[in-house]
Formats: sequence, structure tokens, C-alpha cells
Amino acid sequence: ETAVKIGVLNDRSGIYTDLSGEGSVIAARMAVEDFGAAAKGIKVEIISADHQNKPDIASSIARKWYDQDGVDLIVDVPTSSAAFAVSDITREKKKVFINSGAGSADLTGAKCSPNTIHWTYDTWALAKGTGGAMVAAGNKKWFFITADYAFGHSLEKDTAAVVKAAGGEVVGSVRHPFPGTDFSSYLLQAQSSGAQVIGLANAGGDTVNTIKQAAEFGITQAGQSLAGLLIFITDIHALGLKTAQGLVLTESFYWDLNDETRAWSARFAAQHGGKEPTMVHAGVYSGVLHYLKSVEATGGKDSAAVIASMKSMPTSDPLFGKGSVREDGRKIHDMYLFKVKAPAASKGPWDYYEKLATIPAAEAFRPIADGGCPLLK
Amino acid sequence: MFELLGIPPQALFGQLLLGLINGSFYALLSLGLAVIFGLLNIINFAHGAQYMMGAFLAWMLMTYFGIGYWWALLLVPIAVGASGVVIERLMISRLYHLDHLYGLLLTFGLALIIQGLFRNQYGVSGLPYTIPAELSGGTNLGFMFLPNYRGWVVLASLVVCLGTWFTIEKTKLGAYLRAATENPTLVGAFGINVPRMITLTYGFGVGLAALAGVLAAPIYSVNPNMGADLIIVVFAVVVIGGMGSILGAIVTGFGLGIIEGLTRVFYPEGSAVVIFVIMALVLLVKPAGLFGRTV
Amino acid sequence: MSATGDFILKAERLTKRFGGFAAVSNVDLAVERGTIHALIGPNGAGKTTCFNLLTKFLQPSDGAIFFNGRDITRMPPADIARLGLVRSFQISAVFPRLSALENVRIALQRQRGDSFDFWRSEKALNRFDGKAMAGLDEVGLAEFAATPAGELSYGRKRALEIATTLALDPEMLLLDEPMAGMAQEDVSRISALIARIAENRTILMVEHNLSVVADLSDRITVLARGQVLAEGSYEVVSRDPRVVEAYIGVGHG
Amino acid sequence: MTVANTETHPVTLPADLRISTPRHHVVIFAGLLGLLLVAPFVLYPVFLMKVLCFALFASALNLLLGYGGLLSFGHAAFFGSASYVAAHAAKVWGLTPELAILLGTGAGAVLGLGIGALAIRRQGIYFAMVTLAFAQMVFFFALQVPFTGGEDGIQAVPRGKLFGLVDLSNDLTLYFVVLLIVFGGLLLIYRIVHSPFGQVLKAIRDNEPRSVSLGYKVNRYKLAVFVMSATLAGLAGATKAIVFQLASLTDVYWTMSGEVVLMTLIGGMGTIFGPLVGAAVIVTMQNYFAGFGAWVTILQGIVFVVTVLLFREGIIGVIARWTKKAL
Amino acid sequence: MVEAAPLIRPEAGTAELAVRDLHGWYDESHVLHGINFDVRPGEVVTLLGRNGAGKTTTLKAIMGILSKRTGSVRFMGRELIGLPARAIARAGIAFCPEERGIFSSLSVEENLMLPPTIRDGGLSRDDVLGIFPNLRERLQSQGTKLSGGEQQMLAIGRILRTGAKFLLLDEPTEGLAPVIVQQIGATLRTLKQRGFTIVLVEQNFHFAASVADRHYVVEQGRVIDEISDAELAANTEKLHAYLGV
Ligand SMILES: Nc1ncnc2c1ncn2[C@@H]1O[C@H](COP(=O)(O)OP(=O)(O)OP(=O)(O)O)[C@@H](O)[C@H]1O
Ligand SMILES: Nc1ncnc2c1ncn2[C@@H]1O[C@H](COP(=O)(O)OP(=O)(O)OP(=O)(O)O)[C@@H](O)[C@H]1O
Ligand SMILES: [Mg+2]
Ligand SMILES: [Mg+2]
Repeated sequence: ETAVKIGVLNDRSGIYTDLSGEGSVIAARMAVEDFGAAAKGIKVEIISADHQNKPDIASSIARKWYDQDGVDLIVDVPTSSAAFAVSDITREKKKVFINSGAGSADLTGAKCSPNTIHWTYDTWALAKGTGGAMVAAGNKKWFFITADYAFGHSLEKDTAAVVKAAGGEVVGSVRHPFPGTDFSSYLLQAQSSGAQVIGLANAGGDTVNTIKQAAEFGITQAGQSLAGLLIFITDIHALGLKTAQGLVLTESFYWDLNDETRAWSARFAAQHGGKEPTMVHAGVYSGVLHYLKSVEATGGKDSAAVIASMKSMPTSDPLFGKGSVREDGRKIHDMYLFKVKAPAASKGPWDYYEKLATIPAAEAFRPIADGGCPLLK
Repeated sequence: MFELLGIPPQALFGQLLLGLINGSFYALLSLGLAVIFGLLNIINFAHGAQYMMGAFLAWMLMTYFGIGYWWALLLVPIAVGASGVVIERLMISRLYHLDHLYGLLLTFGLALIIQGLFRNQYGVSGLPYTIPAELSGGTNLGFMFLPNYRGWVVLASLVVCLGTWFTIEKTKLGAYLRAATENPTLVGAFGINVPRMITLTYGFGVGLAALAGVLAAPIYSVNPNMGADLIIVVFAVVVIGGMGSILGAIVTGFGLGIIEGLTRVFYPEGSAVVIFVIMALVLLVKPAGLFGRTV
Repeated sequence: MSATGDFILKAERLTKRFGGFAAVSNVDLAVERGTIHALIGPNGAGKTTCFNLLTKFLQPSDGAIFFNGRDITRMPPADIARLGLVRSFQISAVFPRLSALENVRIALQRQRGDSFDFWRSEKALNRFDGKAMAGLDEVGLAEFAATPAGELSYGRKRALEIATTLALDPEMLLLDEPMAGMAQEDVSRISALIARIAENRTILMVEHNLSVVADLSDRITVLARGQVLAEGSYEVVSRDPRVVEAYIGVGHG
Repeated sequence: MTVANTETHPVTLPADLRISTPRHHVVIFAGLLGLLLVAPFVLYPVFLMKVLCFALFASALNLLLGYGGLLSFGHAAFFGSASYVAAHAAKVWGLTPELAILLGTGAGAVLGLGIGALAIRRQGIYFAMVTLAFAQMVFFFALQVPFTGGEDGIQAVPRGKLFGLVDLSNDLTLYFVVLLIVFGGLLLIYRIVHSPFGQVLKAIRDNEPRSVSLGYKVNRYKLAVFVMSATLAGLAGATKAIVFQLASLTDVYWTMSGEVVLMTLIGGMGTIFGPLVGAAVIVTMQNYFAGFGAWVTILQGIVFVVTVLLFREGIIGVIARWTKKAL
Repeated sequence: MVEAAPLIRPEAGTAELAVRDLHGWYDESHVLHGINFDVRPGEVVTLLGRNGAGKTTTLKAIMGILSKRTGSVRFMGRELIGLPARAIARAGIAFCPEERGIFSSLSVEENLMLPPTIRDGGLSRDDVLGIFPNLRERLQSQGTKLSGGEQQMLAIGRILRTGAKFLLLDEPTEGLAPVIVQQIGATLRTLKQRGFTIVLVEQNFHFAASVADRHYVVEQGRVIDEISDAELAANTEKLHAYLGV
């Protein structure tokens, strides 16, 4: 019998609590159940902790988990900075890290690691989805409102590249301090720039505030569109449809995609106070399931063997369908472009999205050769 | 048409106006701090948390009781002010005979508790609060589209600030307050109920924070952290204005809002630190602050 | 004592304006070395302001100050103390949480120069203890050596302040109402003390206790409304009708 | 505190007032060293190193707060900047750990000089607010300049080889190096407090104008102690960067400044050993409650409030009162 | 030292203020050890004593601004122990502290007008300015910008406005020029004629002798002797011993 210990490390008090948090633990537990671990002689224990979105806390918890508590696998870890920290330690301690919550495409690019798999989405894929699809729909002129730190810069850079590649044009951008409260000044600048799309290269509370104030200044009514480059269904939930309507965004999962996602989500919501799952929750489920399959396949939990098996075996689950894990650690599946419904079009809570397009797996993610992952040399 | 440093004048006016709106919040918050500091000699670190409570309470009234904005504007400052009264009676009042830094530490702790509790209960993603119907929409000023609500914020804040200033600097009550700041024992020995005055003042200052919170709820995201970083900027505002002075708090609040607004246009990267840079300059040139009295 | 012309402290045309109000205007003051010089005058005459100007706690609006022939008009206060011109305060100033002994020792420690020697043990200060005790004894505070200064009564705080000031061994002392609030017995004791320390120092003092002024001072300058009203020995000054009217009053013997 | 009923108080002879190093201080320092030498064989060394780094940080703050009477609410600026500089030096420039730490400490000192020169122009709570505001400025700076890595911080800092010889990747080896640094720092602080310089500091804290009138250049003393405190905070931060192989925004954020004040407060302001105990308590608490999310903050808040209201002297302060000994 | 003097135990009854066995503490330190004395209506009574004898503390204890006090202080038949300072002030006692207590954030005028009027019959603002003309010129300046002596005038002046007829004055002549001292002496005599009752703490014995009806000598937190003005000449020797003159 193999005893596996899984650590769910994510935000349980901060800005990403709702999109990761306890929901990820529930998702991991559902994966263990659905896999039927006990019946297969695999004993799984799940523990969890709050990394408060800080790399230092994430790294010290990960260190302690690996050194002292015998954890084999860490999952989730939203916030890229924390994800990098955990990735480094996982590599040093030769364990397994499946990231679902973080965005940075560097996790499988310049900073890739043999022990890290990036599951659900990344900024490149979001930029590709939102940027590419918007330009394709004829919205060629872009203006960026960017959070003034590394993450915001890279989000802007990636998206601008996609926009330009698709034949669009960037007419301007402005950088706001992080975190900010008042965005009206930047919105005014965006408004007078003559852009068709205002790309929000920020995250969390900043994005929420920008959208809220855009509604106040009548930005969308005046004909400009807002494109969220890193925004989740939980943010839409917080904003309310009245404010968020018309916003365009990309995600890899939506509870209301098909029968299978609806069935799974119903089970999830029952355990999570009626809240529907986010793509991060879905990713945790899917990742843990695939990990357990590989443990079963290799007959043990030796990290190197398990990871090799995870990369060679195709993935398959009710949430993301069929997919694969690339050599650089990137999990590949379809992505979707959604538009937020108007309040009148919504049938109830959590009925928020209208699907505009599916970005097929093959195109959704950055080609492996472009990432510059040193593992491949 | 002429341009100013590459910015068309309309845009500039627009930005100035927006700065003024932000300044309204700085002014209201630093006024509350100055009032509390003035009498209790305590830096109310919980001010940001109480501002947040104001916004949340408005949201709760709306969500749980269907009570709208206008009532919230009245009820919330009273309710949060009352919580301030309780805090003052139970905790802060025990610290007056001690070094002032204990007050700072106590309210810092309170801020952590209040923010933590709200975070536990409501998460941090923020909650929606809509602009009251009477104030929705906007006015086209020619150079910009001014949401009516923002115009209202400036107006409300000006009225409250000037009213408070007048009361403290020009009335007998204000004289008691100022005297009690320096030597409560002696003022008590003149026959004035100093403890009650102090308690009510704290309640009032906290009420001002809550009022700012209600005003902010419709335009900024209502979330537990909304006051945490803001309060540090307000501290800097207060240092620049000079703590002894109510007028200083108000004028500097509005002024810095405008300066910050302009920085957003000319050098947005610097807008986060411009107030701190000004603070450093003021400290170099006039350590007591622009309106401060040297004691 | 006759004028030798050796002036340790000289102020010329000293002026201080607060807004439009001139608290001190065009005061010429010359203090002869080795004397006790008193500065008297009605309340609000500008005596304390003069002190503040001389020790640079206030910056003069106009005029010049010379100490030992050196122009100190633009010198910061701490430097002036180092030159040997030290003041006491009208409202008593002690270190409330330090013991009386430590209060005096802090002043004695000044002789070592600025003690930025954070690497040395404070045991180095033990060598001042004898002197500090002697200083306390002089003002009658020996038995309170270990008492925190904040717990001393008002009069004793004043005494302690004088002991502390003396410990600096200054060449010249400015005392602002050293007897204020002191009990009679202390007045006599402190008078005697001042007379004794004046033997090899110069003292400029402000004092309202006329008998003390009469006993101690070699020379007196009377200020009124910021200006010099009269100057001379006690006998001369106290008979000046303007001084009697403005300051001494008719009821006083 | 000695309370003297003046008239009945026995005359104290000068000999009793002589300054000497109390024997119990020597004993406690020795005992502490002994304990810390054995500890890593019982407890998780990484945890112990964290406690040690924070103990030094809190002691540095205590030097300023407890003995200089200046409450800095922005000490994270020095801790964090030093941590960034040390991490950058070790990772990008490839310096050996001792050089990286030295460089980081120097950064703390320089920053301390800059901020201190301005901050000491105000007293009391103004001082607290000014330091807080400056620290926030440093935070924004750290967030925006490229070399700090923004949100990501500087990660995967190599621990390297001490003097190019001793490999520090082993936790235990590193522990003893950290112990040496921190213990040295603590002894230095002890000496500063009990030096002629420290005596002048006490006087300034008590009555500033009087100190000026005695001829002390008060601002230089305040600046000196500020810089010393900033330097030692820097030493703590730089060491921490090497231990955890990471420098991040947390280290410069204002909550860090608050945390270290809390450590000092709960251990006992103005006591030698208080900050040590405070650091141990808070780090343990954070460790233990890491899984409880927002409750860590709430709990810290409660500790703050309770300590201020009921327990002002802090743990060591209370013990000092019981035993009637300066600790 | 003096030979043990009999403890004063005057009988109550006619007294406006009767202090009995008053003990007082600063935090832990016990400073007053059973003070007893009486003040009759319309009288000026001084407390004399060396520095640190407990004179100021006695006034503070009467005024209710000492951290702890026990015993009995009856004012017009009403017990004051246990009342907060503001109630004592409202009962008609006004206090002028030795450190003057001028407020720096208030102008001279505001300082003067600060204490609320307790009852009718106080001096008017102009009366006060008539007594202390120095103040008139400086009404708009910041309170603590006044000279030491001017602050003293302000501190006395403001309590005369309140209408309180019972004054506790702690060293009111300290730091005042002789002319002003004489003026204050005259003022006190006028007040006395107007029916004020005054407890005066004084170091300036000549001044005290010129205004007071009776003197109590305080030593080590106890009243050790009582001398009436009439007996003064006969008792100078003893007083000198008490006060170390
Ligand atoms: N900082 C200041 N601003 C404005 N006016 C001041 C200031 N300091 C002193 N004055 C005024 O200057 C005059 C002189 O004051 P000063 O303190 O020198 O008097 P003094 O001679 O020492 O009187 P006293 O004997 O009462 O102590 C007073 O009228 C006072 O009100
Ligand atoms: N705040 C205090 N804390 C502790 N002890 C004090 C305090 N103030 C005064 N004392 C002590 O109480 C005793 C009486 O002091 P008090 O001030 O009443 O004396 P006093 O008679 O007014 O003397 P003075 O003439 O010097 O003003 C003194 O021994 C003094 O040291
Ligand atoms: Mg004077
Ligand atoms: Mg007294």
C-alpha cells in the first residue's frame, strides 16, 4: 500500500480566497474519491495551509511540509510569486508540484522545473484568448491600464504582442500604482485615447475597482469595451452583472459548459455552500486525479517516475476532457472566450457567461519552443 | 488650441477635478484623525478599518435590511461612532496616563482585528454597492463627463470639513476640546466633564471615518482592505499639514488630492509616492508641517 | 567692584520681534568677568527672551552677541553650551526618570566631550560619582541621590537643576529665577551657593526676589518693555524713580 | 521603579549607586547561549533560524524604542532593503554569504542615515507616522524597481559557501553561523545600551531641551541610535535572506514593521531579553496558526490589544518586576 | 527641628471647609499623613511649609485631582471625598495650580474665558484686565507665549471670573515682579472684602503675612501648627524654626 500526502497550499484569507481557498481542498478530496484511492490500496491524506499570497510564507510552509511533514505533492498555489517559491523548493527537495492557481507563463518557460506542472491556465493563454479573439472580432485599437509591477508589465507585453500579431494596434497605455483605489484618472485617459478596447493588465481588487469605476463613468455605454486579462468568475460574482456586463475574458473552465461539468459542479457546490467551482478548483481536481493515476501506474510515489508517467500518459477527466502534459510541464487543453451577460439575460446566480469562442488546445498555449524552458536543451 | 506640457487643457481640468474628489476623502479622513489626535493625543490607527466598517455597514444595511444610501449616510456614522464610543470607554480610556505610543499600538491591534474579522466573514473580493438613483448619471462639463455622484462627494466633504473646523476653532466647545488636549486634569478642575467630552470626540472622529466610508462605498470596491493602505497615505497627509491644525488637515487633504491627480497625468509611475516625497520635502523645510504649530 | 572693562559677554543692539511685537529691542548688555550681574524688570519686560537670545534658544532679529570676544550670534545652542555659557530654565527642567545622581552625572559626563562611545562600558562613568554626590550635597539633595528626579518636590527640582547646571563647570551661568518657588531655607542656601560659585565664574541672573538681588549682585540692568531702563549698582537702581514705579513699587522697603 | 517616600527613605551611599554589570545578566546570556547551542538538535533548525533573525530584528527596534524612546513604525524598510541587497549580491553578483550579508547590512545603515536624518526632526507619534510613511515609500520603490523582482521577490538565492569554504546548504551548519551573527548582534546592543552613549540617550528621552542646554547635540545622538538600529535591523534582514534564500515584499511591507513592534512589546520594551522572547512567541504563533488564514491577523491584533491593556510591561517586564531585577 | 507640636484638631461647625485626617498618595507613595484644618467663611488662610512638605498635594487632594485620597473634606457641609474634580469645581471651589496651567493651543483671551461660570458674582472680563493690564495688550497671542509672570496673572485672573467664592491659590506670587505682588495682595484683600474665602500656599512669607488671617504650618504631610495673624509677632521665632528662614 502506498501512502500519499497531498498539501493544498493556497490563499485562505486574501484576494484569491474565493477562487482557490477551501474550494481547492474540496476539489482535491473529490478527486481522491472519484479515483477510488482506498479501493486501489493508495492511502491519501490531504492537508492545507494559507500562504497569504506571499512567497516567503509559501516557501517556508513548503519547506516545512517537505522536511518535516512528509508531503509528496503540493497543489494549487495561486499568485505567481508564491508559485515560483514553491517550485524552487519542490525542485530542491525532489517532490511534485501541480500548480493550478498561478498565472505566470514563466512557470513553464524561463523558470520551468522538472518537478512542476502548470495545469489550468497561464497569462499567455489568457492574452491569446482575449487579445486574439477581440481583434478578430474587429476591435483593433487597444489601450492598456497596467498595474505598475512585473506581473502587470508582462501581462501587457504578452497581450500587446498578440494584438499586434493579429493585426491590431496599441494606441497607448498607462501604469497605475499597485494596489490602487482610484482609477478614474486612467479611465479618462483611456477614454480620450480613442481606443476600442481597454485592456486591464492588472489583477484582483484593482481590476474589480477599474471595472466598477468604468461603469460609473459610462465607459462601456460610450462604446468602448473592457477586456479583463486576469479575471475570474468570482470577480464577476463580486461585481454584479450590472457593473460587469459586456466584459470579455478568457477561462479554461466554466461550470455550465456541458452535462459533465454541470454534474460535477453540482456535487462541488453542494459541499461548498452553493458556490460554483472556478477553473482553479477544476484544475486542482483534474491535476490530483492525474497524479493519482500515475501513482497507480508506477506502483509507487517516486517523484521522478510519477512525473515521467504524468507526462507520457494522456489526461482525461470530465472537466477538461482529453489533454496532455508537455515536456516543459505545461498541461494542454481547450480555452474559452466568454462575454459577461447582461443582467436581463442571466437566469440566476452564477449564470454569468456567454461563450463567444473556443480556442483549441493546439493554439491555446504558447508553443513549447517559444517558452525558452532550459529543460528542453 | 493650446496644450500644456502635451496635455490638452480639457483633460487637465478633468484630472484636476478628479484630484479634488480624491482629496475629499483625504480631507475627511485626515480631519477625523486630526480631531481624535487633537483631543485624545492618540493616532487612531484603526481609522482605516473604521472607514472600511462604514462602507461595509452601508452595504449590510442595503443587503440585509433594504435600507438605502441616504439613510445609511445618517445611520452608519452614528452606529460606527457608537462602536467608537464603546472602544474608547472600554480600552482607550485606560491609556491616557501613559505614553502616547500605547494608543497607537492599541488602535493598530484593533485595526488588525477588525480587518481580520471582516476578511473572515466576507472575503476580500469586494462587494457591490450601487450609486443611489438620485445621483446616478452624470453631467457633461464640456471638458469631461462628471458623474453626479462624484460632484456630491466633493460637496458633502467640504460642508462637513468646514463645519467641523468652525466648531473646533471658533466655538467655546472647541476651546474646551483644545484645552483638554493639553491638560485634562486642569480642565476637569474647572468643572467640565472631560471624560465624556473625550469619549464623544472619539465617537465623532470615528463617525467621520465611517461617513467617508459610506461616501466611498458606491465608487470604490467595498472590501476589508480598503482602508489599510489608504490610512498610511492619510498619515502622510496629516504630517504634511501639521497635526495641531484642523484647517491644515483639510487644506492639505484637498491640496494633495489635486497634486496626486496631476502626477497621474504627467508621471503616473510616481503617483504612489508623490505624497511621501512631498512629506520628505516638508520635513526638510518646515518640520512642524505646513500648518503646524511648534509647541 | 569697579569696572575693569573685561567683559565676558556682550550684546549689542539685541532685538527680538515676534510678529509686529518687539519683546526685546536694542538692548546693549555687557557683563563683566567674575561678577554677578542681575537682570530685573517687570513681568513681560523681555528678560527670559534675552536669555533665550543669549543662549540661542531664539534667533535674534537683530544685533550681535559676543562671548569672550567671539561672535556667537549665529551659533547653535548646543555649541554655546560647549563654549561655557550655560543656562537654567525658568520652569524647572530635570530628567524625570533618571535619579538625582544620574541627573548631575549627565552634566559631568559632558566634560568627556560628546560621548558617542557606544562600545565602552558605562562603568567608565563611575569616576564621576564622587563629584556628582558632592554637587548634590551642595544643594542639600544628598539624601535623594537615588530618587528619580520626577518624584522630587518643586523646590527640590529647582535645586537639582542648579546642581546639574553647576556640574558643567561653566565659565558663565545664566540663571532664570533660581529662587522661584523655593522655601526660605533654600533661598538662603542657594544664595550662599551662588555667591560661592561666583568666586571663579560669571553669573547673569534674572530674579524677582529683591533681597537676593540686593545681596548678591554686583551690577543690575533693569529692563522694561524690552528696553534698558536703568543700569548700575543696587543702591543706584533701587532709588531710580522710574524703576520704583515700573518694578519695585512703593510698598516695598 | 523605586518609590521613595522622601522623608523616610534611608540615605543612599554613593557606593550603592555605582554602575556594574549585574551578575545575572552574565548568567542569562551564558544560559541562553547554551540553550541555543543544543536547540537545533531538538527543534527544526529552519524554524530556530527564523526566531533568531527576528530576535535580532526586534532587539534592533528595541534599541531605538526602548532606550531611545523613538517608536519607528517603519523598520521593515531597513530589514527588507538589506534583505534585497544581500539576496541580489549573493544571487546576481555571486558574492559569498558573508559579503552579501555585510553589503545588505550596509544598505540598512545607509537607508537608516537617509530616513533617520529626516525622521528625527519630529518626535513622539509624529516620528512613528513619518517612519511609517517613509517605509511605505521604500515599499513602493521595491515594488517598482526591476532588481527586486516586484511581487516575485528575489528567489532561489544561493546560500553559498562561507568565506568560500564552508558549505551552508546544510541547515545545521547554517544555524551555527546564524547563531554567531545574532548573538554577536545582541551583545553589541547590550553594550550600546550600557555605555556612556546609552546614558546620554536615556537623558535625551527624558528631557530633550534640557539635554540641549547641557550642550548635547541631541539630533546627532538620535540619528546615531537610529542608524545603529537600522544597521542591526539590516543585519537581521540580510541574514534572513540567506537563510530563506528569498527576499520578498513581505519584508518591506508595513505589516512587518507592525509585527516587529508587537514582538518587542509582548516581550517587554526596554528590556534586554524581552525582544528575544517576543520574537519566539510571535514566530511560534505564526507557525502554529499558519493554516488558519485571517485568524493569524486577528490573533495578532488580539495579542496587541491585550498586551497594551493588561500586560504593558511584556513578558520579561513582568518577570523583571517579580524578581526586582533589570532584565 | 522643632519640638513636637500638638496636632491641630479644630472643632467643626462654623467652618466653610473642614479637612479631617486627609491622606493622599501619588501612585504608591504616601505623601499626606492626616491633614487637619479649617477655613471659615471669608477668611484668608495660608499653608506654609518647606519645599516638599505637602502643601500642593493638600490643595490637589481637596480639588480631587490626586490619584488616591482618604479622610474627609467637607465643603459647606458636603463631603468632597469621592467626588470627581468637576463636581468639586461645580460646588464652588476654584484652583490655581503652581505650574500655572496655561493652554498653549488657546489664545490669551480664550484662556481667560475658558473656565465656565459656576455662579453669578464673579469678576467680569474687564475687571480682570483692569487688575492685570499686561494681559490686555496680549489678548490675541498664544497663551504660553506670555512671559512667566504674565502667565501667572492669567492663571489667577481666569478663576476669578468663574464666580467660585472659594479659591485655592498655589504660590500665586511666584515669579512676579514686586509691583505686581503688591497688586495681587491688594486684589486678595479686595476679594476678601467681597466675601471670597481663600486658601493660599505661599513661600513668600512677607506676602502671606500681609494678606492672611491665619497660617497653618505643614510639615511632612501633616499640619503641625496654627498661628493667627495676631499672634504672628510673638511667634516669629517659632516660624523661623519651622520654615528655616
Ligand atoms: N515666542 C513668543 N511669541 C510671542 N510673544 C512672546 C514670545 N515669547 C515671549 N513673548 C512676549 O514677549 C514679552 C517678554 O517675555 P519674557 O518671557 O521675556 O518676559 P520676562 O521679562 O522674562 O517676564 P517674567 O518676569 O514674567 O518672566 C512678553 O510680553 C511675552 O508675552
Ligand atoms: N508626581 C509625584 N509623584 C510622586 N511624588 C511626588 C509627586 N509630586 C510630589 N511628590 C512628593 O510629594 C511630597 C509633597 O510634595 P508637594 O508638591 O505637595 O510639596 P510642596 O509642599 O508643595 O512643596 P513646594 O514648596 O516645593 O512646592 C514631596 O515629597 C514630593 O517629593
Ligand atoms: Mg521670565
Ligand atoms: Mg508646591
